[in-house]
Amino acid sequence: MAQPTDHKRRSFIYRQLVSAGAEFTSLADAAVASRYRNEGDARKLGIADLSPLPRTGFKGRQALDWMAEQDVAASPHNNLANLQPDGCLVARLADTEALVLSDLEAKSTTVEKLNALEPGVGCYPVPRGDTYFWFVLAGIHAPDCLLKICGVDIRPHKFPNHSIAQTSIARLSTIAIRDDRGSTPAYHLLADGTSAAYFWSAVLDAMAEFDGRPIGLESLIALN
Amino acid sequence: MRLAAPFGSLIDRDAPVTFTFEGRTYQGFAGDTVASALAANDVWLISRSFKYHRPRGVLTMSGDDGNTMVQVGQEPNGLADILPIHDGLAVMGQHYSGSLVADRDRWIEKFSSFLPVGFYYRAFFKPKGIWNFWEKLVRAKAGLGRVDTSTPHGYYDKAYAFADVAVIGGGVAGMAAALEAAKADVEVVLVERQPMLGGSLNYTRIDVEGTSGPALVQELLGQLRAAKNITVMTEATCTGWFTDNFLPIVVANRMVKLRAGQVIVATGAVEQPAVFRNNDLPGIMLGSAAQRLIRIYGVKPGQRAVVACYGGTGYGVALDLLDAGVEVAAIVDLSATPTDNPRRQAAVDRGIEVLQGYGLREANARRDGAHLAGVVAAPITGNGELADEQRAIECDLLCMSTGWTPAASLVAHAAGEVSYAERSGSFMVRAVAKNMQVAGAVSGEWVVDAAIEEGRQAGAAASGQDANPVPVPRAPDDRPPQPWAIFPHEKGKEFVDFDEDLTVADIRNSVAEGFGDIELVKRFSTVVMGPSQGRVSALNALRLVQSHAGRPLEGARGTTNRPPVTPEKFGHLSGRGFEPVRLTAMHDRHVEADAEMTVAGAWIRPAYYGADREQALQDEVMCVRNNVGLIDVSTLGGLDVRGPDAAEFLDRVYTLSYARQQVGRARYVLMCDQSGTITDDGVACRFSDDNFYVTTTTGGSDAVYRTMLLWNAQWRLDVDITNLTGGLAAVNIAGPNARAVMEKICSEVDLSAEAFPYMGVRLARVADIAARLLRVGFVGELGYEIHAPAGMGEALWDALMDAGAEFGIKPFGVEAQRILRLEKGHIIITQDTDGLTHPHEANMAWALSRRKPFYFGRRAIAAQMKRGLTRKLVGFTLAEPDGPLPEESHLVVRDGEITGRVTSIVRSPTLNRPIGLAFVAPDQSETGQSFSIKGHGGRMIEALVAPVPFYDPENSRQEM
Amino acid sequence: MKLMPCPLNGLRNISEFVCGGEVTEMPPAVTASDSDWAAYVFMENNAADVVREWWLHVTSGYWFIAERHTASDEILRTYPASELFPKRFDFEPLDDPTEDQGGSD
Amino acid sequence: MPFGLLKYGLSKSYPADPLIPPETELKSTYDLVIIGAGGHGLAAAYYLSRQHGINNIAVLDKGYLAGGNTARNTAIIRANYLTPEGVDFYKESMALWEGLSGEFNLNLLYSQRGHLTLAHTDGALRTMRWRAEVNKHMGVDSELAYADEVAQLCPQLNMSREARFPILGALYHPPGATARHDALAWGFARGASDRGVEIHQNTEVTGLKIDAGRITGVETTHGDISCGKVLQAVAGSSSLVAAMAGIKLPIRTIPLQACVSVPLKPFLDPIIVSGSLHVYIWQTARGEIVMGGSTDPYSLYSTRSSLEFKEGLMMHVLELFPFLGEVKLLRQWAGMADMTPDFSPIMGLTPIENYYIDSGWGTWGFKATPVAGFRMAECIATNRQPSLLEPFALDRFDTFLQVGERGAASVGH
Repeated sequence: MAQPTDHKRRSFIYRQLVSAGAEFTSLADAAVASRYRNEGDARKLGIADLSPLPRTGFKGRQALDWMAEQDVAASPHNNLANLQPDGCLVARLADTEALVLSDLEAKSTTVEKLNALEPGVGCYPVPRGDTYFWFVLAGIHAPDCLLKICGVDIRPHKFPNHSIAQTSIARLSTIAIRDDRGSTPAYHLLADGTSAAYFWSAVLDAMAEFDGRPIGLESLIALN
Repeated sequence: MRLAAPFGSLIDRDAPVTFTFEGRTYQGFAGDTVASALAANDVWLISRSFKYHRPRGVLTMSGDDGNTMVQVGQEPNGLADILPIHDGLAVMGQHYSGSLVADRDRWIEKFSSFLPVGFYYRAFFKPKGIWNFWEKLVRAKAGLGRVDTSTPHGYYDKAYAFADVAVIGGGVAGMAAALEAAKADVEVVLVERQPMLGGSLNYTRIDVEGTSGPALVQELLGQLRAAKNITVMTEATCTGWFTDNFLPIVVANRMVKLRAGQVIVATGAVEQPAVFRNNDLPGIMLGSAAQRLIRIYGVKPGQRAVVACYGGTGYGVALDLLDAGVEVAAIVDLSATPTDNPRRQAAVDRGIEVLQGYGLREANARRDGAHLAGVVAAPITGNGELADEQRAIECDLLCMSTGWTPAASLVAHAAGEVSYAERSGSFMVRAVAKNMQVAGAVSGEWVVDAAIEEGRQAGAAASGQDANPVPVPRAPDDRPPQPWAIFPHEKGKEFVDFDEDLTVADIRNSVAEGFGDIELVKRFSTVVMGPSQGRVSALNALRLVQSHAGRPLEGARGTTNRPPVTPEKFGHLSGRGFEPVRLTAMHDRHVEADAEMTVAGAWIRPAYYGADREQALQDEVMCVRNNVGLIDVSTLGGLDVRGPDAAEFLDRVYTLSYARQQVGRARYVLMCDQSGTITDDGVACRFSDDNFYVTTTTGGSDAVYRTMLLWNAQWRLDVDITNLTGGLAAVNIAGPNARAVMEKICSEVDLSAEAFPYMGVRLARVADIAARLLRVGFVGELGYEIHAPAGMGEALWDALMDAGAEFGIKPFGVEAQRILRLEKGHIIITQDTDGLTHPHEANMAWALSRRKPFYFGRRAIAAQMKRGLTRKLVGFTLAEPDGPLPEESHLVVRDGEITGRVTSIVRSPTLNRPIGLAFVAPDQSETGQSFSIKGHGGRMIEALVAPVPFYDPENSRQEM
Repeated sequence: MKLMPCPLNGLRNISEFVCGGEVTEMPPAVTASDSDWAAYVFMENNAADVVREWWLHVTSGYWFIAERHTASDEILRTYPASELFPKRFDFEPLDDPTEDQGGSD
Repeated sequence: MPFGLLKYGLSKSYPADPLIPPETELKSTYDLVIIGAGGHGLAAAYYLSRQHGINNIAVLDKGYLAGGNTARNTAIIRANYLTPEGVDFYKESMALWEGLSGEFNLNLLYSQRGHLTLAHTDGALRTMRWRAEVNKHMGVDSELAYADEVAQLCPQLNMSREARFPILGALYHPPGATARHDALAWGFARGASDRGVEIHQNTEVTGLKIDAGRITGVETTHGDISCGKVLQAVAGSSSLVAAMAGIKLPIRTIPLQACVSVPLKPFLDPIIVSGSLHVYIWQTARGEIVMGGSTDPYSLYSTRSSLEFKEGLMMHVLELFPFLGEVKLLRQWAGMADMTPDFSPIMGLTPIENYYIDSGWGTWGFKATPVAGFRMAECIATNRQPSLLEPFALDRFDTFLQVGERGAASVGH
């Protein structure tokens, strides 16, 4: 079984995951919590730490055009995410900015590919793998749980799949992207990595009432 | 005594509950409140009044008065009449000395004639300062409940909720409104503070048989169950209205913040007490309170009753009393002539004597003074005037059904208009805010069918089915206006405000003092300022103030109604108390290394390592000076400024110029605000023609980032700014051995002084981690700042500690860094500068470009320099190096005048003597000049202006 | 809590935003008198009227303009800054720039 | 039983001496019109009539007597400022305060409880020491107290090192006091009217008459008035009234909210202020806990209440006093604060001849009421800027000369 410290890149909260009984699998250049002893029920409510997974971002007046040239199509609308054929998700945050999230199994090579290129004037890469932690809150109770700490109406019938809310969650500036796993509501939550430990415990506190617990990447993938 | 079913709709007789009050054990049923359970046990004395410690008991049974305040466990000022009981609940009376029954503070009332309204303004102030003595006595007697400082921080949380239509109040009007709104495909939330819907129809008697009310409720409940898109919240209290229909709703330990498109206020009305001598005795309650006791809690409210009323409501009360087996001695009907009302007829038919056109002169207490023994009624001869002839009636219960006032707080919070109307003899909602509707009793509609119709129309309007509703076609309101139920008594004690023990005379005297405006009367007399916030006193207070001030009642407003509607627990408002924390990627390594952590805004950083602070600082400093140290500087801000205009942009934002800065070099950055005050600094590293990486102070990055974004939104330069602060972990490895350590793990770049000189910057892999290398140093030794991906920060730290192990590398904290930089003469912004320091004062004229048309503060700094310098920051040492050490912020004083202050000082471990920075007058700022510092105990300490840096003035060490 | 219609993020609680103050015009940076500059830096219209203000949506780092009535707190209109600032702004240069290096490397 | 109360028990006639004089007819001419019948305006009228024999004065207010910030403030009185000019000014104010109850024959409930300004960071600790040193040097009783001393001065405080923002120390100001804010205004009102000053409530000034740079009169909702001099003392509306005189001020008007709890038995003696947590809290003689924080986040001419204010404040109050979770908040309200760039007032002469201004009090005008009135009276009577007010003159901003209180920037009160 892999250890987070096998790799130079580590989740911001790998210690919390270990103490929560996580077992790790190496994925890309880091170890991700793939399952837990006493794992939460992903269908009801669980939270997974995907921080080790590949992701990147681009800013600048030409950012969206440049990505399009690389056959990475952002949505025509701001605050809407676009699923790419290879399973990665492109979140358009503004006319001048987008975020690219790998698929859960990190099969997609888009992030790697884009990061390898050197865009010219007007398109600037942003190391979102380092600036943001990446959690996923999934389960039928996920909307109710989020409403305890988020002031935006993210209930499924008001917040269509792949909608994006750039908002304050538990008083932390967060990007929330709805990306259901099959029929189960799921939300990507990305925010300042240095506040990952704070946010992790704040969300777990809000989850307690629904018996929500950490879940591994495996059960998240299994939701499909 | 308990009544048999069907009385007691809310209690579960199969679920007995045991609780204690004042240490005695009582039994009630699930569904009971403390007050109803006590009443069932014939306990009527629940509390003591604020000023005179008069006995008080049930008044409204709806939480609208402050007469039943009790201490419940660690909760002070709980309202016994709405507080549910549960097994083991321990309730105590409050605000007495001795016991609730035998309160030793009853003596205070004996002196009431010496304690007129605002008495405390009249005395206790001569001689000067004596109030400090008297206040202790007053304070001891004031206050109500006790706060227990051992009370644990309870678990309270919050949740957001959303609705197209929110209906506040679950009476029939509210139910009808919700049902109608739900017909359109909208989300409806119906909020009711009681455990069950139905509102007043759960207890009032609207017909002779007393059956049509409950039937109506059942019918509506059926329809509600059928409706899909209505969420019903019971035992949920909406405590206020806030901008854009934002409604806090308290449910159990949670505050739900409901955002509604439309709000329908259907909060009903609050019955108002009559004002007469001793009207506050236990046993005297509102008619609606007696009916709540009978119908909801199945409690017999007394043995022998008198009902004071007008119109039909009170007759309904009388009929309920009869049905409950209470003898009704008489009905005192305040209206001059009988109204034609079936309930009245029924009461008369059942043999109740009606004293038509009578008012209440006084109530008399039982010998122990704790309960009602009888009332004295007399014919009304004018507003508040009674004939001499009178009837004394024995009774242990007086039900007051003499008037109502709309529960219009939410309307008022939303800046609607609520004012007095002669037509109804009460307050009336005259106008409501947009996106708000009112329905039912709150809007003055008493007739049940019409209230339901009004609710329907409000619901239709709110759900967009009916844009502009036509006013409800009301049956012509033939009811007489509410009577003037205020009967002054020569001996007083006619209470207008029960919370504050204020009588008719107190209000009259306040007006006589010259306070003609109700707002001023409130401030002088404290009327309506108590726990019930005027819900049962505002109407009578306004009537009295206007009449005594000779002002018209029609259209008169009460005092401003402000949130909350009913008191909110601090815990509910606070919720979980989210306070984000930022930790660097190496945080756990510091903790493992036994670091003493310190809070720096959102960040938590190592102050020093180890238990012994003095030793730690000494060791850390010397390790950097003589060997090599490592500090986590991830809290520094890091901004990427990219694009063809990057240099031009920095030129406008910072005071130096960057157009000609070479790639691969770093240059100092200094930022001022528009008034010329220094606000931030750092370095700008040019990694390519159109890419600068700019650092900021700890905690400065957000402000700098926002400022940059704001200005470029106006300048429209071709740059992009990205805040990488959290994304980059950063360390500074410093000391003579720094290069040797680095060479072990960074082979990509030639680290020699020639190839990679001081103020050079490079991109290179360190321990196989892609990093930005900055040869800058705050501490004045050979050193490298390494900025690397945050995800790899811990690995970077480990690699450097491992590589440095053979040299004895040590981590050092912020405090050692402060010493090191001071030895080197570097300033720390906000420590060595303040809210007004401009660069010249801080000796930084060198950092001000004179060839740029603009940078923040340029004009302001120039203008201030025309006045000349008023102070200057200098380095200093002490004339007696081994003498007492002044502290930071000790003053520089000359001839009694403050000319400056010490901003930084330390006994330098390296130089082994005191060194510091201080603001002094310009004419004391020449090197070698001496000035005086006012040290501990005012002792003057001589200091000498010294050149900075104190350490390595030639900079040979940091540039080696 | 008041709602703010953000041109980028839609209707949001106003606690997500920071007010940057009234939109004002900077006098000529070089030629303006000191007192004009002082007025620009310190003086406020502070009118009880519809005012054009800078607002920042913190999470998205998006500055925009809002027209708000400072007495009723009603927000009449919000729009991107580019509507008011369509093109690049340049300062007129100093007529005789002194030849200093503005700090040394 | 203090003698002051005996007469009430023994005589039937009430009151002996009405606090507020009956209203009179508004005349068409006065020597001086004071706009704003709040504490400051009434104090100026009082001292003009008492010290300078000027009593042909009309004090006008658009609402009821002292219904503005005088009735909405934090009622805290202190002199522990940062700058010598600030300390001098508030020191004189406290000296006046101590004599006012006797002077008015009215108990202002002036209560010296001691005032603690908490420091949660070493930077704040440095600022507190700075203030303490300046105070002591200027003869004001202040000391820097470290954590252990703070724990003794207010044992109820949460002194845990584990707190999110641990308390490292405090600026202790023993003479820090509270007083009954309304009573202060009543005292000045009665004192002024006893000397002939007229107070006209519900009389709004709608315009100013200015002739060749000189004030000649005011237009009101009850008719025009011609007068030689005008003082504006209208916290919360300063910019709007000044605009009538064509004067622009460096002021942003921002709501300042406060709230009060249901009365409790006494448990808190000193006044506690935390800059970094934006909290001030003290307990009144009635037993209520009065609490407030920083101003609202943006400018607004409204006294509407907001929920987020209470939420943020209570969160921090419970950090300082975790045991208050079960205590209930009774009422919240708001005032309008005129915020200046340097956190200092603007007082004295203006570009308009014989037009005087008393403004820019931000969140702390109440404690200055006596001295502001006293010195503005001198300014008006002599038509010269008193030396004590020199640092606070409006024209300081023309030369970028700000008062240094910004160094102590934090929640004030």
